[in-house]
Amino acid sequence: MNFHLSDEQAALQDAVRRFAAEQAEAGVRRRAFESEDGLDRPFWDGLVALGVGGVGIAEEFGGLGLDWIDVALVAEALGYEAAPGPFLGHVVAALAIQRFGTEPQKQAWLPRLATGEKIGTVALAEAGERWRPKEWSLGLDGHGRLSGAKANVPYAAVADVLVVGLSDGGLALVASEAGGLACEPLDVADRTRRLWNVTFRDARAERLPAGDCALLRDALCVLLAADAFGGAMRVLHMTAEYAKTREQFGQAIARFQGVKHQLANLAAEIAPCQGLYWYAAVAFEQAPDERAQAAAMAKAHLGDRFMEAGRTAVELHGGIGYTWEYDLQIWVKRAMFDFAFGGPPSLHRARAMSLTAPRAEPDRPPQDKARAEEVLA
Amino acid sequence: MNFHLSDEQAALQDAVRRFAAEQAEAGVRRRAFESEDGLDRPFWDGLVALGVGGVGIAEEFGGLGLDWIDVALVAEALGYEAAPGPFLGHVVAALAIQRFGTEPQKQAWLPRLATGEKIGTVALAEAGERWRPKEWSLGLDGHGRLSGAKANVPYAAVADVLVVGLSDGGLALVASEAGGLACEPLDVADRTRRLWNVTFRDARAERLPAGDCALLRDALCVLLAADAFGGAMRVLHMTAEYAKTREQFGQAIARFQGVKHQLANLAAEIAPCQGLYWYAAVAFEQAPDERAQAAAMAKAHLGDRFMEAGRTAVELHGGIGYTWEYDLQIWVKRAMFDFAFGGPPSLHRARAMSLTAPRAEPDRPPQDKARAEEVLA
Amino acid sequence: MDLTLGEEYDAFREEVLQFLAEAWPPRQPSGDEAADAKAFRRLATERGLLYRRFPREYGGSGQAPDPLKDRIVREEFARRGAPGELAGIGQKMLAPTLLARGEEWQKRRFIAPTLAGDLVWCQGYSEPGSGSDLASLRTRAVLDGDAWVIAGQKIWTSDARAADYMFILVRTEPDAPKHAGISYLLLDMKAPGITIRPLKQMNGEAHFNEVFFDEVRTPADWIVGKRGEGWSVARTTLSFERASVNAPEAMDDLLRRVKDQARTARRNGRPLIEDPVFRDELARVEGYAMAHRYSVLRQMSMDTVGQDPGLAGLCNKLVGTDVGLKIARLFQEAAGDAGLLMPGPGVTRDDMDAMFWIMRSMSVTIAGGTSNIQRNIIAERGLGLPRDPGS
Amino acid sequence: MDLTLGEEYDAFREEVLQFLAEAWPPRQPSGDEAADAKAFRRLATERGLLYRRFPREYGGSGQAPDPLKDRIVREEFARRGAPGELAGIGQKMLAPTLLARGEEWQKRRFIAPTLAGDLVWCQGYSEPGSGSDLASLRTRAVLDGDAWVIAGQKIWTSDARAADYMFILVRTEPDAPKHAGISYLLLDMKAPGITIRPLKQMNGEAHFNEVFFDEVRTPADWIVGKRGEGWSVARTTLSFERASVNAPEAMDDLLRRVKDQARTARRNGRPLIEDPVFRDELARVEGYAMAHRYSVLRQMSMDTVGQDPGLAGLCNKLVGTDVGLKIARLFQEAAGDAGLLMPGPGVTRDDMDAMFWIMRSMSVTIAGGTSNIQRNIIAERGLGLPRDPGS
Repeated sequence: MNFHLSDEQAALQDAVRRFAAEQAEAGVRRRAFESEDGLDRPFWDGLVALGVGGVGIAEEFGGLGLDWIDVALVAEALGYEAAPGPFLGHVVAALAIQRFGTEPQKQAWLPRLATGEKIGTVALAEAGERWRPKEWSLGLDGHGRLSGAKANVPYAAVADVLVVGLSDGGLALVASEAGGLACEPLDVADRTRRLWNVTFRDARAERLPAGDCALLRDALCVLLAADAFGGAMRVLHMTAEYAKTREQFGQAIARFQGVKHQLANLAAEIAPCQGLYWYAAVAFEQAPDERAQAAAMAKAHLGDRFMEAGRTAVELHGGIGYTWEYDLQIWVKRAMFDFAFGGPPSLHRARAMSLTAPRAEPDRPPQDKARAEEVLA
Repeated sequence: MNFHLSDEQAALQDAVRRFAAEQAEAGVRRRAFESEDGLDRPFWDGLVALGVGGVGIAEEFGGLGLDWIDVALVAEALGYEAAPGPFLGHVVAALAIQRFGTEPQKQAWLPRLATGEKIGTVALAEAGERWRPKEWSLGLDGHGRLSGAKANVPYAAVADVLVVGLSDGGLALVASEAGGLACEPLDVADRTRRLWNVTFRDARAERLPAGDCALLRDALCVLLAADAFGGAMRVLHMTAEYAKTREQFGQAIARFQGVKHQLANLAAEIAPCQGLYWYAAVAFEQAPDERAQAAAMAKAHLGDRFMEAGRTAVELHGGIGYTWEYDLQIWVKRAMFDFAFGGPPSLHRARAMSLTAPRAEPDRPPQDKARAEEVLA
Repeated sequence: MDLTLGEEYDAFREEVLQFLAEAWPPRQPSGDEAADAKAFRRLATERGLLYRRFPREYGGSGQAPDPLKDRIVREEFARRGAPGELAGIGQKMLAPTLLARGEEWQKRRFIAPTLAGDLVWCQGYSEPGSGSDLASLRTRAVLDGDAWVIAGQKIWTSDARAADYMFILVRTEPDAPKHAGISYLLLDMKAPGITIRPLKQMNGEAHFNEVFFDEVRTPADWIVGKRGEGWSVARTTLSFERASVNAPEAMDDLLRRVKDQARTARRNGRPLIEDPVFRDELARVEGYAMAHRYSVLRQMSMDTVGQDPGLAGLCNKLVGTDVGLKIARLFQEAAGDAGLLMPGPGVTRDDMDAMFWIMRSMSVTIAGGTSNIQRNIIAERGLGLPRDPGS
Repeated sequence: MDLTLGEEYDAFREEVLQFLAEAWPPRQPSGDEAADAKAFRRLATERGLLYRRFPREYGGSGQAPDPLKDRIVREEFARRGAPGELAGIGQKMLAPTLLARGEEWQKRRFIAPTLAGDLVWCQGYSEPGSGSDLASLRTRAVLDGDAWVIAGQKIWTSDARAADYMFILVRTEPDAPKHAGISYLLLDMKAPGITIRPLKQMNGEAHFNEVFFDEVRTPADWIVGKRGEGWSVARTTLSFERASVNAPEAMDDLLRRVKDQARTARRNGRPLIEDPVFRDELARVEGYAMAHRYSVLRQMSMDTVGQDPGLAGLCNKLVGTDVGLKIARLFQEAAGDAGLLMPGPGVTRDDMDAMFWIMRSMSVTIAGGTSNIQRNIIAERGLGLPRDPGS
């Protein structure tokens, strides 16, 4: 496989990172973190102007027409900057409509999602750690109405359209202006990515033909992994920079070999992980057989790495790293989000193993192995 | 609980350690390691002269009449010195005969085990990682004869009496001079504690009335944990001393904070573990309800700690630590023994958890908890 | 070695039980719980059960130090819900320091009301520029007639708003070498010129504060030890702090909570506590926690007969924080979707939920000296490795 | 970015397959396998497929460097069992060093036979007193007429007994500063005065040796670079070694072996591979191994277009050894009772069993620079932290 970014890919990621960094410098991250709903409209509009609203939406509908790897590259950039807003739910909702929607559904939503006129989100989990479709209870009744509750829905209160996971593994579309839903805000740790619980009461819903929850879950896992990689790299950089300036015993703590080696170990945990989410993002479209496993491994591994990076970073910062005022806490809480949202790493490890090491059967038949190596090559 | 050694306890442990250190200095450890059968008679006789052969054997049978904690203290001392020989199997066999034997059986064996005239051992495991009584197949036939095989029997070829675990959870006594057994030596890693596979063919055996395999397993676990603690402490001391003398870049490597912190972390992993095996050893006799769980936790935790200490020590030593000529490798292999013999740490963790956290029931009823705290107090 | 404590202690436990049967709950409750608790504490001290190490003239009970007897009192009092020793920074750090290093009038004036809970203290050690490197502190005090005049800033001051007094390290001898220029002063927190600014923490608590000193005056004789001896006085106190953080009881309590949580949390439709992967991880952590618990008990036994616990004692702090982090990982596994939320409203240190501890565990690697400082102490004092140059 | 390599590489793979169809196995086998392999290697080099970075005049195939093409050749050759590039220390380290720093006559004389396998080399770097601190070496060489005379001792010399020649670092300028006093010599291992003593290792192998030099002579012009330039010449070589250790293919192979073992090993009466705790641990290790694998592939892609892999590239060695240790722990879990035994008789690096790797993994934290040296490199070059004083 060719692990090489095209100039366009690099340029998009760069533009997003530069814009997000500039805006964070101007206070948007902290402002959104402390705000009521975690949405900074001008910032979101600015991202949308760069094409972020429709990275994966086809050009005919006004998007950039790029691949999931490109969406993931944006997610990494946003993770590096801990950028606030509805990106995660929005792009996954757009993916669902583009992949599974009828022509009229696409026409109705994609152009307005691409321009940022409308915000989309996904309502998958149900209360009580139920992240897997087979654990869900929500279904459409005979009249295309939806009743029941979804938990942990990103930016539900500001979303115009919700893609809702159904108990049969399918998906439905709910326009919030049609009414029938109530959103209850949650007191989330990661205040750059807010969540609501949503209760549907006879809400009008349209089924997305051939909608596939599992695919959305994999798409989500890839973006969480990308965000975690970006966030972990930032935590590494912040901590290394802090160590260079913080003085103790008459010298920068970066001169203490103990600190140097802790930072080197942290680097060795994180720096090699970029390819893990890249591979999962590319496999998402190009290798359907490996899609679920690669996404699960990336989400599990990077969810752990980011969280542990946060722990190490707080230790190396000392007291300041534990305060509300210093921004490290914002990344620590993003790490908590990437860890828990979509289910904890252990859940995804178990899934990944059951996808690769079926009970008592050889890993893969030899011919498959050869093929897998070809794909990897 | 009162974690205090009596003067007698300290004196016995000290005497054993001093003798073993002296003899190791004189080459006995290395000689036994390189020898055919891993038994150095004069050294074993010397240990026996200190009372090691009969620490736990009642005074009326010529032993010291001490408790299992005292046997474990000796095990720690022998572990610290990586002392070669049949101690492990010998003392557990003596325990079995003392606890479960008839008066004639005790008369026949205990005095001669205490004086070292005879060597005892235990044959518990069967081939294929079968360390738990319920996995065993060996039983006595109607004529008191034993046929079948036991695996990993310490010093089987030099033992005069074998305590054999039976499939019904009981124990039998086999005198090797009666014939009917064949010993096949194993190419073991830890050449200070040799193992044989033993095949019984109509071997004459006597049942130990009320013999209880589970108790022997717990006794073994305590001694393995004690040995592991002693060995791990030695590995820590060796490595700290090496770091003080080994120079790199013009100074002792102990001056590098990276090395200092690795050694400090190693110390923090090991130094607090002494009480873990002490508690298990005392509970072995004084708190039957906690016996199995405490022994399993001690074996699992210390088996892991010793093995990891060996890995860290080799890394800190550099190339020399990986050679056959430098003695560190002897402790690394003792760590492998303490890890694998009796089953790996994971097995004992699973056992310990099933003993404390039964499925879907509260940990312990409140009144038990209070009692447990009283016992701990 | 014995699973019981032996006859002397069994008899002592009897004595404690008898006292409790007489005195708690009070025969005639006054209706004022705080007053009842205070009266009971006074009575228990008179009977030789609380504040054993403090002489009677300073409000203690003047008994020979015996950590096992302390433990029995704590256990039996806790079992009956009777009020035990107060364990604030005043009782744990200031009072023992005064006892060891204070003037007679200081002991008489400050210790007894501190032990009784009438005086609340806070600690003025850390400064923004001096974390682990405490001796580099810059807050200064100048003797002006009958008073020290203090100017500078402290940080990470716990409970500064509730405290009556502060014990503070200040630089009084600017020309002396780093460690020799420091003095240990006492200070009324209501003195003019003090500004307190709460520091909000990651988990929403505002337990710590910044304290600013703008020419704050405290009497000239409110100094503990001589001028320039502050560093050595502080070390007396620090050793008490080191012993008090992360006691194994707290770890055991956390483990119980995490197990409770794992009984209600579900994984694959079954209680998490039944999940083999979680159980294995739990058992690993229990291994560490048990080792720590018995190691501390062993040290207490040694302490009782005057033996030095050596290397194992030096490891307590690092081991305690490490076990705390391991438990935090279990909590995070057990939290499930609650892992996305802030700690519940009103959650405090005494009543912690999973999220509270997941976050708070990150601060324990810092509190009471960072883990890297602990590693140096273990390596240098415990293993005899050479000291860091310049530390 | 693409799961395929793109058209250019697909075409190249076709070319490779076509060549193999023609040339391997040989149409007319000679009966001498080694000779057939050698002839095939020569042919493949002529066709531009092997030793791409070496010019044709020195026995290479003179192609533009392209790690992806190298990879395709390795894969397709391996699949057909065709002999690929030799990967001894001569091909991997000496030949590239000579190419970069050697005299013209040295290149002509030594490189081609080395690539062909006619010359086997060993490396004389480490000494008993100089491990990570290579530059402190003390083996000296003095110019005596037309020859260098070497005296001293080397250690950890792989395959010293099988080697024809050694490349060796010696101190030729005793008065120069540490690094500036070293020269890089070549040496015939059959020269009088050389004594080789095998060093038996923990796992029973005797792969390494001590080599003693008692006034050993080598021609004056068998020096690479100038007098005193040996340190910089050696660094050229060391960078090749760093890139070659712990390739992810080796890790993947180990993971396959450990999974095979877990399919036959039993736990609680079922295959270990079905045990949830083992599976979770396996998945954790696979996460690290996959990250490492894709990171190295990414670096290859960057290398192909001349980009610097930066921090991730500096982490390869440390990550590789760490994954190796993690796999060793899985092996130890899967080994069961075999964990009590020595590696099976005749087990070698190419055919390793669990015990072999459990032990050998301990040596990989040392080989090619200890892990602490790697940590310094990552911290200093990768994160821009200050250099250690005195290193």
